[in-house]
Amino acid sequence: MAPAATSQVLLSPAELSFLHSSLLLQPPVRPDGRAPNQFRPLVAETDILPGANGSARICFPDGTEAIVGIKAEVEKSQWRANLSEDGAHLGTGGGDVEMEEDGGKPQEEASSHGNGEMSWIELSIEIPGFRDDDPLPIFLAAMLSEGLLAGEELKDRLWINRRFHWKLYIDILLLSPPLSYPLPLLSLTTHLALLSSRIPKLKSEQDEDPLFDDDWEASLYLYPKLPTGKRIDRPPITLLVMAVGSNIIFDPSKEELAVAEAVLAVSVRESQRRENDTSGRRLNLLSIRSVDSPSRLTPSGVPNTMNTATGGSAPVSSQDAVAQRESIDQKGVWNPPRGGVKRALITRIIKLVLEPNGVAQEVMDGLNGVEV
Amino acid sequence: MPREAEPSLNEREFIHQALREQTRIDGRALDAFRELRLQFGDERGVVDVRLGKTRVIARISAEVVAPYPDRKFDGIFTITTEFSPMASPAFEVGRYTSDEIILSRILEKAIRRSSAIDTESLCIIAGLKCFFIRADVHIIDHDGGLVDASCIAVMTALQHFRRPDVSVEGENVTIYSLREREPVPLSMLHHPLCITFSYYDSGEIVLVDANRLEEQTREGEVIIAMNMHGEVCQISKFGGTPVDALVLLNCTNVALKKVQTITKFIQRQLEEDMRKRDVGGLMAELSAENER
Amino acid sequence: MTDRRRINGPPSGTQTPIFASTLKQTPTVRLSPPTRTREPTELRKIFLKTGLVPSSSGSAYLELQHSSQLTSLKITCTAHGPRPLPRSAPFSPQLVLSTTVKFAPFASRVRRGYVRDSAERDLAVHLETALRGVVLGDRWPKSGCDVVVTVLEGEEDAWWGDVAGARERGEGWGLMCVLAGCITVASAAIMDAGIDCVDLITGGVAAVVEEGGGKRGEVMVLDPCPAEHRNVLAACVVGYLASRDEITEVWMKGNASAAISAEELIEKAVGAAAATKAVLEEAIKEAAFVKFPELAKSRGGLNDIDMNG
Amino acid sequence: MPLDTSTYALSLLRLDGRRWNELRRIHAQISTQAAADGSAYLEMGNTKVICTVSGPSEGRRGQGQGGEGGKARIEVEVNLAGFAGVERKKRARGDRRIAELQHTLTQAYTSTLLTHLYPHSTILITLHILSLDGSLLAATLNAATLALIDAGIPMSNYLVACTAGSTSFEESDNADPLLDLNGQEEQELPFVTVGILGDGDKVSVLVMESRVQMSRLETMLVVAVDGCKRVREILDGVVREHGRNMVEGAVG
Amino acid sequence: MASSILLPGDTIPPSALPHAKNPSKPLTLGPGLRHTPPLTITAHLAGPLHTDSKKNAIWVENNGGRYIPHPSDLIIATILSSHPESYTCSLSPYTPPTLLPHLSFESATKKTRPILLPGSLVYARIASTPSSTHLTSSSSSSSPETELECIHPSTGKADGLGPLKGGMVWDISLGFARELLKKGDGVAGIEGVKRFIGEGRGFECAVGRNGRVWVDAGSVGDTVRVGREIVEADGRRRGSEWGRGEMGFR
Repeated sequence: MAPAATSQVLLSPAELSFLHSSLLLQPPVRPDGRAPNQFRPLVAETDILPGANGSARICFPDGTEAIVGIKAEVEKSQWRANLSEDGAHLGTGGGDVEMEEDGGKPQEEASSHGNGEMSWIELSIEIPGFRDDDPLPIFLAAMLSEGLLAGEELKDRLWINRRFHWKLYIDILLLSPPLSYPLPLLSLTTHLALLSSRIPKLKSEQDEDPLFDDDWEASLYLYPKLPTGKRIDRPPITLLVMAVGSNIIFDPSKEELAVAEAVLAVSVRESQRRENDTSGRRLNLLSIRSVDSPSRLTPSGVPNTMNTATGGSAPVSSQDAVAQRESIDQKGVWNPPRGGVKRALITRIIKLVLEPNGVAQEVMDGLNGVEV
Repeated sequence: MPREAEPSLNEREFIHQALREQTRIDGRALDAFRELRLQFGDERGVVDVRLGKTRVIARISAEVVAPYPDRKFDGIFTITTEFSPMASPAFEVGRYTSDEIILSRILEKAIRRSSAIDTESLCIIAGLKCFFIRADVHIIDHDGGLVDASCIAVMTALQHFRRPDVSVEGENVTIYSLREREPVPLSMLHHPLCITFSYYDSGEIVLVDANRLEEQTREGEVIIAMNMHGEVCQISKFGGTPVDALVLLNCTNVALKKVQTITKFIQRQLEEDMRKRDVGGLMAELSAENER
Repeated sequence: MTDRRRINGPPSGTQTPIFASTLKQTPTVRLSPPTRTREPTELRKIFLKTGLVPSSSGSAYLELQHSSQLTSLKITCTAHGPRPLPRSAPFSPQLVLSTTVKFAPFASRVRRGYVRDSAERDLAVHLETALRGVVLGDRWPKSGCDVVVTVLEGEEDAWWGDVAGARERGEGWGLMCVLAGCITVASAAIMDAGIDCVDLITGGVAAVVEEGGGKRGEVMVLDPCPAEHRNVLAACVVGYLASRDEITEVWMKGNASAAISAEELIEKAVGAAAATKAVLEEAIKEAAFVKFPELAKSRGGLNDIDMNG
Repeated sequence: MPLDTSTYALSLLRLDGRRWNELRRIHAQISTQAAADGSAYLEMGNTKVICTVSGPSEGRRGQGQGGEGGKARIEVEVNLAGFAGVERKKRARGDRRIAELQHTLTQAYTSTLLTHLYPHSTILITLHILSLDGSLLAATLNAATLALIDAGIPMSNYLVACTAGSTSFEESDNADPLLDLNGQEEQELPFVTVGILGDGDKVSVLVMESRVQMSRLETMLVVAVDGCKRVREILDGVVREHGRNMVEGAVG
Repeated sequence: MASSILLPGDTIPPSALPHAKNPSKPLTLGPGLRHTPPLTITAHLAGPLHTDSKKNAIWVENNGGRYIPHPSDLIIATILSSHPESYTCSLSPYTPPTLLPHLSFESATKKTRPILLPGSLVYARIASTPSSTHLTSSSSSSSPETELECIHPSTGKADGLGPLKGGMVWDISLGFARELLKKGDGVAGIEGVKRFIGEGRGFECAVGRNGRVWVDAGSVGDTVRVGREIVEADGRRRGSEWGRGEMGFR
């Protein structure tokens, strides 16, 4: 089954049609009265678990709630062959052996840059009522990790020395059943948990066996904090955006999703800025994914002309019914959307997300306030 | 659609009524075990246990493996249980019922966690080689009392088993075949056994060794694992109707007596089997050791 | 999840080691990574044929021309349906589409198990999203259709000798090419099965790559073969409906830098998809001529369906 | 390595500074999850559990319609978060320890709840263990009781649980009982988990996993039963407080 | 009467066929036999061959396995659930349930039918089975389930059938149940049971062909005694008939 089908709402064609037409208005009228680019209010807290390196909890008013716990453990790095200059680097062709990239320039000693590996971050999602290998958790995990892993920064920070690295486990728990599509919730919770994550300060030097400072106060933020309290950079967030007609609606609720013509998940990150540069905040697009809209699975309505109760004539056969229904395009009768989105719409969505002081930035600023 | 037979109302009422009159449908006393029969295989470490109609076979095997990296000085001992569809149509291959989980957990707690086997004695070279002792429990016929019977089976089989002798010279390990050297018994620290108590009427009536029908009609069970020295190795009362704490303490006293009787019975059977094997008089000194 | 029903080979394939000293005698072993010989806007040649599996409702096979001795893409797809849903299934007013994507164990250098892993399940979700928008589901209430895609030979994430490349940045560039292929081949299979669709859907990929070998720069290429490039910076797959000019599936990831915007990347991917459509059309027409010989007579001989982008 | 109990003998304090008969801090909240029919959050020291209850409802997918014999079926799902322990550990779905825990809870509540009032339905109890520091079974039982109360499912009485241990395995005179063990103490010392129904001495759940002399058992049992009564008072307070808030909220 | 053990596939020699007293009476084949025209009769069950020259019948005795319903067999069934028209009953574990219509009790009407709770026992007769292929089946319906009845279809009398109250049920082997029922002239196989039970005790009992005996001797002790005597008699009989020894275990 489609991941969206599980969060399908049971609305009648009439309700769907009403919702659809109110969302088509300029500006759209949302069932909960929000502006199109307004997020739902949320309750958030960080550092709720003393046993984890970082943790966060976010709760939406409809009762969906997620907890993310992050644990870091020291792990021995896999052996990597040191390559000779001439590039005769055919060792065994097996996948186990990782080889140092060698661009002919001397290896930078004890620098973490570019040494981070994908496998150092493990992300798992637990959704009640779903198995680990159901499509929804897998799709969500793929989407979230795509955003997190897109940058080098996080991976590189896990590098301790040439022999050891941190392994970061991100465990995402959805405490409630997935009432609305839980992507934004999980993404924001993960964002907060990563912000609150700290790893102990390294005391040892170079390639020694790592030794850490026992003092938790001295530990360092995974996303370093400047003395001013600002962060150099922040983890990415993934937003859920939907389109109805030409209207673009952010953070849709499950009812709104049921009439969406297109649903996109967009991951963005604040691009790195220099420490003294405070003015230019720019957002970087990390990934876009289209999400299957549950609206495609909704039942279509029966127009008056086809309903004997309202003076119409019932179709003779089911083929006839389909033909009739598809030939008339009556307003107020719900028909599940077909086809896809226009390119221009996607472009507009991207623009809206990325624009300065746009929605993404607003959300990030909001999350800033949650910080400990 | 097709499903396990639930006892009829008539049966439930009759069993209850009979128990109130201190009668069990198979004519036993309330605190009596069914007839216990042990049969040893030709091979060492194979035991067929029959408790009434319930039948369990346990087999012990040993191989040499590398120890777990976090337990360098210990050998490995595992117990696996297999509910074959042979025993009851209720068992399906590859599907774990809660009965099976409980059985394997209780055996694990009663025998392995209570360190009935001295796993350190299974170590050959620290961190490199150790014995891996594996107890396979097969349920052949199911008429209640699986936990008790399986525990008896594993414990008897462990005492019956002989592992190959080894000698270590530096890094060289020689494992002697059965012909080269007489295999040695496992070093056991104690001999725990499980006794299951079934209760009715909120603990007013307590039964030992219930058969399947009694199990289906009871209000709850308490499984107590003990050794003959009066050490309790585990107690499990997973819910069920609440009973008075005193009743539970009483159960431990009854369990001790039962454990002592069964342990002695097992010892006698082992000795008898030893005598049978010892026809040629080759193992005179070993049997003396076994009497300890 | 581990596969306990079979005895599996080692998870990562092992090759006999090749030592530097022996290389001199075996000049055939490639030392340098392959390079792209096509134009940036040129697609690989596509072979597409429908109706290969007679027992299924619809089937198709897609193969990309392999470039420079490397593996190429070979995908088969069968569609079973529309067929009635099992009695236990709840009522559905629409066609219940279910997609399965599975790599054959030998499809990639690192052996795949028999149990579907998360990447394969993820691809299946993508494919389903792409197809759901095209299929006219309400014409087939209470029915289901299973689209089963088997990848016989998958695209590698990087040149196998250059393992560092795969490590560098978000793996899975190869998957994007596979997805584009899956969309096209599934579209053909659905056509073959005779399921009503609003339009023909085709998949297309575009990527921003970093060219190795001196000239460092970001280049936009269509239909990338990740092994041919030193580094892939960003890539985008679309499922594109050419006549309606709409997109049902978009999957973009990577750092779309300032020089090349995301919009541009999507645009190019759409271009690739539009070019693929010609092949799909030809394949479907060819199948139609086989089914209705009188059509073929009126049209004359068949054209070769290979195409150049 | 045996726990260093010498300090205990001198100062009569445990490693975490408690006396032998002291409970850890118990903090509980009711109705924490808006989306569930009943929910509770419980902390016993550093063991933190969230419990949600949904139901009585129709059975979940493919599992038939609720219980048999005119009674509701109780399903328990325990999810031990990967970050709960000291070391990050992802437990497989078929983990037997978790399965045993689920079985225990199912059994305990099947006989405690008045399931005959809800024929052909299912009551699903989901437990998330966020942090683990001993007394796992006791904490899950307590949290589930609170959540079931919040869900308004009738039960014959409160089921509360507590652990008790002993400082010695042997039959010696100088062993002392301990109440409410933490994770470290559980590793080293014998202990029992006791679940009591109501305020009498009726034991619903009794689980002991360590080897101990028979004579020690009685003391441990007595201490645990006493501990349960104190836990019951605390939980009772939480429920009453919540009830008061609800009434006041409704009035004001 | 019983000759050697037949195995599936064995052909019955014409000499083994019963010499009918009335030659016009056709030969009746019972369970376990199959007729291949023109004159071959082969066994498809293992067991001793039984013949009855009076009825001109021949069958293979088979003790064990699962009970397969045959029309007009008397059985003890457990009620599983109640439906608008009928009860669902179980004859043996892991077999499809059977139907017992509410109206097939003595003098039952829509208003005065016996109310039976799930788990109650009834003594009933098999009215029809879904399979009509079997040779002995006289009345077969097209209903997909086996149907039971607690009245005599022609007289409308209970004839001892109906709900069983109190007492205890014991499991016996199918062959023994058949034997008990065969010997008795009266219903419920009580005569058959009495042969195995010492005289001088009063008890009620009902034997079901599905391998169950219901006994009520008034007191718990007597019921247990009678029940155990029946079960032990079954054990002795099985021991002598099949020579079941210890299963060799090596």
